[in-house]
Amino acid sequence: MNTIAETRAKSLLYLEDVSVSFDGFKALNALSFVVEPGELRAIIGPNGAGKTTMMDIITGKTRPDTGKVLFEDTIDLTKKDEADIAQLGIGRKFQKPTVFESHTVWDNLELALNRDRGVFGTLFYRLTPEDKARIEEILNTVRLTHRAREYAANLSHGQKQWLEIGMLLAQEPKLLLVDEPVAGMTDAETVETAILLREIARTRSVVVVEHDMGFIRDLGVKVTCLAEGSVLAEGSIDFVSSDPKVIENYLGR
Amino acid sequence: MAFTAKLGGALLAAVMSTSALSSAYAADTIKVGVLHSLSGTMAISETTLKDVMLMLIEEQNKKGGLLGKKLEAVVVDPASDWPLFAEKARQLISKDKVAAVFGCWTSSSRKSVLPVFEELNSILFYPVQYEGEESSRNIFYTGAAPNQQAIPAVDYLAETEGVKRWVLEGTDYVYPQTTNKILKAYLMSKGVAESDILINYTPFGFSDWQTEVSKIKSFGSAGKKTAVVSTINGDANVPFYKELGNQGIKAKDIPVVAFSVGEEELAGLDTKPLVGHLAAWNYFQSVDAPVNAEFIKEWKAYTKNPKRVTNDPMEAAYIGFNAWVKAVEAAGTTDTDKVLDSIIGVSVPNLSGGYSTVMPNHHITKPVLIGEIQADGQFDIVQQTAQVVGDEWSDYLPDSKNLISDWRKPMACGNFNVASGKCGGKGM
Amino acid sequence: MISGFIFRALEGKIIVAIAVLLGIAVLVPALNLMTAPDSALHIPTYVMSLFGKYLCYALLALALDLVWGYCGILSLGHGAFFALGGYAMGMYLMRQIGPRGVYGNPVLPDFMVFLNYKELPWFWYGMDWFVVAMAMVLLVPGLLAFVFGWFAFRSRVNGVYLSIITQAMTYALMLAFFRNDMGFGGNNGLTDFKDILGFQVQADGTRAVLFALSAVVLALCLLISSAIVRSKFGKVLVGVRDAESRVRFLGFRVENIKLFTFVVSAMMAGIAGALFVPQVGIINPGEFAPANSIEIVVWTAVGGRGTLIGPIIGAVLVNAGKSFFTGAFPEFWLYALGSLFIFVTRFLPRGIVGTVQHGFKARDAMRAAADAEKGRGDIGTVAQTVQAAE
Amino acid sequence: MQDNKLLRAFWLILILSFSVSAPCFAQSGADPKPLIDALAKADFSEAERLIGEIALTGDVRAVPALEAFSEGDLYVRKADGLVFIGKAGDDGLELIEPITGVSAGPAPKSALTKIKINNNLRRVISSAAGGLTLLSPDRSVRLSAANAVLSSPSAENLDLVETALAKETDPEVKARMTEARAVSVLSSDRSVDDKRDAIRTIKTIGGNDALSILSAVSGSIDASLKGDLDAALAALQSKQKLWDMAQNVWYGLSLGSVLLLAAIGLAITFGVMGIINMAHGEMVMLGAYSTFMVQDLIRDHAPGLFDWSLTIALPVAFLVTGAVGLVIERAVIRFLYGRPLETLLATWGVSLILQQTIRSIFGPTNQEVGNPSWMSGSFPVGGMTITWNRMWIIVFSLTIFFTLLVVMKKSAYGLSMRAVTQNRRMASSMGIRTPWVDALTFALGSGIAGIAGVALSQIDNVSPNLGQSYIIDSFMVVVFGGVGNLWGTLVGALSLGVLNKFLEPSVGAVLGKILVLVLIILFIQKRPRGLFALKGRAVEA
Repeated sequence: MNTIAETRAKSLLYLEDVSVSFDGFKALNALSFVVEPGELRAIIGPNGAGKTTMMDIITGKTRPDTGKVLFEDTIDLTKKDEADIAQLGIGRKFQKPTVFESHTVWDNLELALNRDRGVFGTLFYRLTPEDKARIEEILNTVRLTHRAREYAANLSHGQKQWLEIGMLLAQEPKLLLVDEPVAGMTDAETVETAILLREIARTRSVVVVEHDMGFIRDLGVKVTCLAEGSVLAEGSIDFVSSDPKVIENYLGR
Repeated sequence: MAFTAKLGGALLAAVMSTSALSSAYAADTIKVGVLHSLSGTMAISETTLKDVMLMLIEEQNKKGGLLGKKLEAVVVDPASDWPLFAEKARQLISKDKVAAVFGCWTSSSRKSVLPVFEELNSILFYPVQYEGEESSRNIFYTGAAPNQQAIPAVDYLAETEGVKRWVLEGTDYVYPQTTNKILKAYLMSKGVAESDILINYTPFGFSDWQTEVSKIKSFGSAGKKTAVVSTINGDANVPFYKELGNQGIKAKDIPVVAFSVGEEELAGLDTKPLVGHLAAWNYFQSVDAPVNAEFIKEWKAYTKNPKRVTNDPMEAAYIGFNAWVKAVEAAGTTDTDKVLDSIIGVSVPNLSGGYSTVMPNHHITKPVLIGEIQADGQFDIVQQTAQVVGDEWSDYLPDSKNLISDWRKPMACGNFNVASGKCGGKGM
Repeated sequence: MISGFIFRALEGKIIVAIAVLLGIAVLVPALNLMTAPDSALHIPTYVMSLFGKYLCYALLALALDLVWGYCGILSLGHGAFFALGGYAMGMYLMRQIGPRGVYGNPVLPDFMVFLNYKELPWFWYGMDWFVVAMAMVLLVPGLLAFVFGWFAFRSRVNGVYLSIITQAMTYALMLAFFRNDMGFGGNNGLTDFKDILGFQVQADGTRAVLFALSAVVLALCLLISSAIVRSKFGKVLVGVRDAESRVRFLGFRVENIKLFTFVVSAMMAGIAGALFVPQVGIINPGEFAPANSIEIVVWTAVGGRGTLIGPIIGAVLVNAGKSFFTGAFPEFWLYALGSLFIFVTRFLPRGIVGTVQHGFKARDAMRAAADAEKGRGDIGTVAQTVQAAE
Repeated sequence: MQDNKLLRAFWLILILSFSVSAPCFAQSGADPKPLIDALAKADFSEAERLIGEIALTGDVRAVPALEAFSEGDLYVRKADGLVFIGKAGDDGLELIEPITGVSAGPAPKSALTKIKINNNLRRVISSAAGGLTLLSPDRSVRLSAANAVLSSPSAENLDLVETALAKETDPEVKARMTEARAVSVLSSDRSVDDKRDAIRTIKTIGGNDALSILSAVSGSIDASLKGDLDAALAALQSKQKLWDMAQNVWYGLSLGSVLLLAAIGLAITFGVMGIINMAHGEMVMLGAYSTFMVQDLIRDHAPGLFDWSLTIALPVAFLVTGAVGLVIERAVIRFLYGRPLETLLATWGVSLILQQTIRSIFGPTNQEVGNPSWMSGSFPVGGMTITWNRMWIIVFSLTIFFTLLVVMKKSAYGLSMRAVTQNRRMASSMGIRTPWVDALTFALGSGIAGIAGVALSQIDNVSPNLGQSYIIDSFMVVVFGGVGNLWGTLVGALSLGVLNKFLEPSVGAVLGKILVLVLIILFIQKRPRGLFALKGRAVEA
C-alpha cells in the first residue's frame, strides 16, 4: 500500500476529511476521495448521499466546513472560486443539461473554448483558423456537426447532453466532472455516451456520477459508492455491488 | 427594419398635425392655461386649484367673457413631474397659444417653468405661499411671501401668548429651510437666544412622528413658554397632528402654528384634539365678508358638494385671475407686454373683504390672518393685520436685504441692488 | 481590432436605425430653422425640444436594455445614473451663469447665496470647465456603478435582491439630494440656465444643435451597444442572462462581465442625463424617484428588451403617448397608461419590436422547416427555434 | 409685547393686593354675573383680567360659563348684549343662562356673536376653573381640578389648594393636590423651607413634567435653594435618560410594527408567490378607504357604533381588497406565473389604474378617518409615554402575523398553498387545484394588505397616494428579512424600525432614513438572500 503522502503527491484531485452541513443537515461527513491522472471513475449512491455536494465543493460553488481539497497536490481548491477552478482545468457537467439555449451550437462551443476570458479579450475576439478547426473537431467528437448552425434550444435532450460535454472538451480540462450524463437518454444514446466518455478519458481524468448501473457496467471502471456523505465502498463494479452495506443502502435487498 | 423609420415618421406627423389642428380655432376665444398636477403626489393639493380656475373662467364667461370673446380653459396634467411642468408650459404657450397660465404649486415646478415663461414671454400666476427670493418679469406671485405669513405669525405668538422658546419644525426642502433661516434671523434680532431655537427637519411624506413629537415635548419642558412653527409639507401633516393629539400636546401647552395647513388639509383630520393650534394665512373660509360668503356659495354649487371647503391658495388664484382680467380690460389686449404694463397697480377685491393690489415687484398686498383650529375643521380668526406688501427679497437674509424689485419702467428690474445701484443678473 | 469590433456592429437593422437617427439629426433642425413658421414643413421648436427629450429617454432605455435585456440584471435604479449625469451638466450650466445670477455673486449660484453659503463646496470646483464637467458626466455615474457593482456582483447579489437594492440606492440618493445641506439646491434643484459653451441655452440654434447632438449620440451609443452585443463578449453576456452558473463553470469571471456592462450602461445613462438637462432646463431630485426608474423599465419592456431598437421605440412611444394624453385627457391618462402596461405584458410579452421580430423569425423558421425535409420541421420545433432566437 | 407685560404686572399686583387683604380664601365674594356679561365687549387682555376676577369671586356657579368659554361656546345675544352659553340644538343654538343654568330658549346663529377665545385665555380659564372646582363634591371633578392646577400653577390658587387639601380624603386626589400645592408653592412667596419641601415633592412626580416644572423656576428661585434644585434636576435627568432609551425602543417597535403591517401582505404575494406586486400599496390604500366608507356610514346612520367602526371595518376591508385581489389575479397575474419581472410591469399598471380610480371616485384630497376613543390619547409607563393607537397597532400587527403563520403552517389550505408555490406541477398532479390555490393566495395577501390599511388609516393620510408611501419600505422589509420567510419579515420589520428610531435622534430623520437604506444595501452584500435565507443546494439551483 502507498502512504498517504505518496497518494497525495500522485493524485490529480485529493479530498481529505471534507465535511459540510446545511442548516444542521450533514451533506458530507468526513469524505475522503482521490482521483489519479488519466483515471475514469464512476460514483454511485442514493439520493442525498452527497454526490452533487461533492462536485459543488470541488468546483468551488460550496465551501466545506472542514477538510482539504487539493488539485495536483499543491492547489487548495477551497480558496478558489468557480471561474478560477474552471481555468485551472476542472470542467463540470450539470445534472440537468445546461447549455446556452439562445445561442447556436457553434456559438456554445466558441464560448467554451479555452481562450482569453477577460472582458476586453472577449470584446475584441475574432475567430482564428485554429479555433475554427478546434470547434469543428469537437463538433465531430460529440456528433453534432450537422446541427452546428442551429439554436441549442432545438436539440434533443441527448444532444444537449453531448453539446455540454463538447463544451467541456473545448475548455480543455484536466479533470471532467460529469453528473448523470445519461439521465433521460434513449438506450442507443446511452451506449453512444459510454463510448464517448471512454474516448474522452484517454486524454484526461473523468469522474462520472450515475444511477444507471447498466451504464456503469458499460464503462467498466473503478466505482465509488457514497452514502450519507462519506465513502461506503470503492472498487470494481462487481466488488462494490456485492458489498452488503451497499446493498442495504443503495441497491436494496 | 423599415418599420422603424415609418414609425418615427408617423409619430412626427401625428404631433405636428395635432398642433396644426388646435391653432385652427384659436381666433374666436381667449385661451387660458391651467397648469396643475392632476395625478401624482401633488394632485392632492393642486386638483382643487384646477377646479377653481375652471369655475372662475365659467363665471367670467357668464359675465360676457373678456374683450367680447369667450375664455377657454386649456387644462393639462404635468403629473407632479417637474421636467414635465416645463414641457407642458412650453406646450401651452407655443402650441395652444394661451394668453396667460395659472398654475404650479411647489417651488420646484415654478423654478422649472420660469425660464420657459421668460423665453417665450408669457405670464404665469402663481397662487401659493413660497419662500420668496425671486421676482420674474413674467410671473405674478399671488400667494404669501414669508413676510406675509411667517413673520406676523411669530409676532402673534410672541405678543399674545408670550412664547419665548421656538421649535422650527419643517420638511427638508427649500421653502422650510429658507423660511426658517428668515425666522431665525428675525427671532434673534428680537433678542431670542440661539439656545431657545430648535430647528428640525424630516423627509417628505414623513409619517412616524413619535421621536420628533417627544423631542418637541422635552424641548418645551425647559420652563419657558414654547411654540412650534411648522413648515411641514402637506402629506406629513396629518400624521404629525395625530401624533401631537395622541401624545397629549394641547394647544394651550405648546401651540403649533402652521403655514401649510389649511381647510383642505384639516378636512382629512379629526380636529377635536387640535383645537387651538394655529395657522397663518391671508384668507380663511371663516372670514366674515359678503364677498367670501358668495364665493363659498358658488364654489359649493360648482363642485356640487356642500362639504367642499375653500382655502388660501384658492383665494390667491381668485385674486390672480381677477387682476389679470382687469389688466387685460385696461390694456384692451392680451398681449403680454401690454398686460405686464397695465397690471401693475391694479386693485381687485380679495375675499377677506378688502382690496389686493398688484405691486411693482409682482407680489400683492394682503392682510395676514391668524386662525385657531376649531372642532369643525374651520379656523377661528384671532388676529388680522392691515394690508402687508409681499416682500420678495427678505430683509433678514444678509445677501438679499439690499435687493429690491420694480418692474415698472425705467427700472424694470427684478433684483436691483440699492447698495451698488445696479440691477444684478437678469434684465441687464 | 477596433475596426473589426465596430464593423461587426453594422448589421441590417442597426444600419437602418443609425441612418434614421442621423437623418433626424439633420432634417429636424433644418426644418425647424430654415422653414418659415407657417410652412407646412415647419417643425416648431416646441416639438423639436419635445423630441430631443424623448431621444434622451431613448438613450436611457437603451442603457437599461444593455444590462437588463442582455445581461439579465434588472436595475430599478438607473434613474440615479441619469440624474447624476444631469447634475454634472447642471453644475456646469450653473457655473456658467456667473455674475448674472439674481444676487450678482460671480462665484456662488443663487441658491447658495440665499442659503448663506460662504464659499463654493469643494465638489463644485472645476465644474465651470466644460471638459471637467463632461468628464464628471461619465465618471460620477460610472464610479457609482463601479463601486455599487463591485460589491454587489462580487457578493453574488442576484435577481430581485439586486433590483431592490438598486431601488434602495436611488431612493437614498433622492433623499440625500433633497437635503439643502448637500449643496445641490435641494428640491428646487438646478435651474435657470443661461449659456452652454457661450451659446444661449434657449436660442433656437442651440436647441437645434442639442437636438442633433442627442440624435447623433444616441446613434453612436446604439453602434457601441450593437458592437458589444455582437462580439463574443455579448454572447457571454446573454449566457450570463440565461445560465449564469454555466458561464462561471466555463471559467468566466461573471462579476467582471456584469461590472463592465453595468458601468458602461451607467455612463450611457449619465450621458443621457447630461443631454436632457439643457433641453428641459431643470434637474432636481425628482429624477431620482424610484417611480422614474420603474418607468424606464416599462419603456424598455414595451419596446422589447433584448433588442436594441426596441427600447428606443418604447421610450419614444410611451413618452409621446404621455405627452399627448396628459394634454388631451388629463383626467384619464393614467387609465390609458396603466392599461397599456397590462396589455403589453399580457399580449406582447416580448415588447413591440420583439413581437415583430418574433413574427419574422417564425416565418423564416417555418420556411426553413419546409425547405429542410429531413429536419423535424413540425410546429413545435418552429416555436422552439423562435424562442431560442429571442 | 410691552403693553402686555405691563398689563400682566398690573394684574398680578391687583391679585396680590386682594390676597393680602383677604388672606383666608382670597375670595371677593362678588357676583360673577356682571363679570361674565362684561366678557361680551372685552378684548383678549380685558377678558384675561375678567376671568381673574371671576376666579376671585370663588363662586362655583361661574364654572360652566368658564368651561363653555374655553370650548368656544359662549355667545353674546346681539339684541341685548347679554352673554349666554350656547349648545348646538336642532335649529341654531340652545341658549343657557350662564350662572343659573336655566334654559333661555333657542336662537338662530345669526342673532348671536361668538366670544373669541385664544390659547392664552384657555390656560387662564383652566387655572381659574381648577381653583374654583377644587372643593367640588364630585371626586372626578376634584381630580381634574387638581390636574388643572398642576398643569397651570399660579400662586393665587395656593390658598384654595391648601383648603381643599385639608378637607380631601380620597388618597389619589390628595396625592395630586399635594403635588399641585407644591407646584404652586414654588411660584409663591412662601418661605425657603416650604419651597425646599415642594422641590422634594415635585421630584417624586418624576418624568418630563417634574423636569419642566423645576426648570421653569430655576431662573427665579432663591439662591439658597439653587443647590437643592440642581440636585433634583440632575437626579431627574439621569433617570429620564434611561427612560428615553426605553422610549426609543418602544418607538422603534412601533415603527417596526407599521412596517410589518405594510409588508406582511407583500410577504405573501411577493415572498411566497414570487409576484413583484407593485399594486400592493394600493391594496393597503383600498383597505384605508374601506375604513373611511364604514366610518362614513356609521356617522350617518349609527353614530353610537363609532367606537366599533374599526372592528366592523376589518372584515369589510379584508373582503373588499381580497375581492379586488382575486379579480386582479384572475384577469392579469395568472397569465404571468414564472415571469416575475413581467408581474412588476403589469402590477405597476394596475396600481396606476387603482390610484386614478380612487382619485376619480373620492377626489384627490385626504379623507377623514377618526380615531375611536380607545385609540386616542396616551398613558404613562414610568418615565415614558405610550400612545394607545401605537400600542394597539403593535398588538394588531403581531396578531395578524401569528394568525397568518398558523394558517400557513397548520391548515390544509396552507399546506396546499406551500405545495403549489414549491412545485406547481407536482402539486397539480397530486390533485390540488392550483389555479384556485393561486387565486386564493393572492386574494389572501391582498386582503391582509387591506387589513393593514385599516390600521394605517389611524396614523396616516387616507389619500390616493397612501399606498405609494409604503410600497418601497415594504419591499425593503421583505427583501431584508429574506424572501419567502415570514419570520424574516417579522424580524426585518422590527429591527429596521428600532434601527431607524435609534439613528433618528442623533442624526435626524432625513439622514437616519438614508443611513438605514445604505445599511440595507451593505447588509445584502453580506447576506445576498436576506436575514433568514434558506440554505442548501435546492435554492441555488
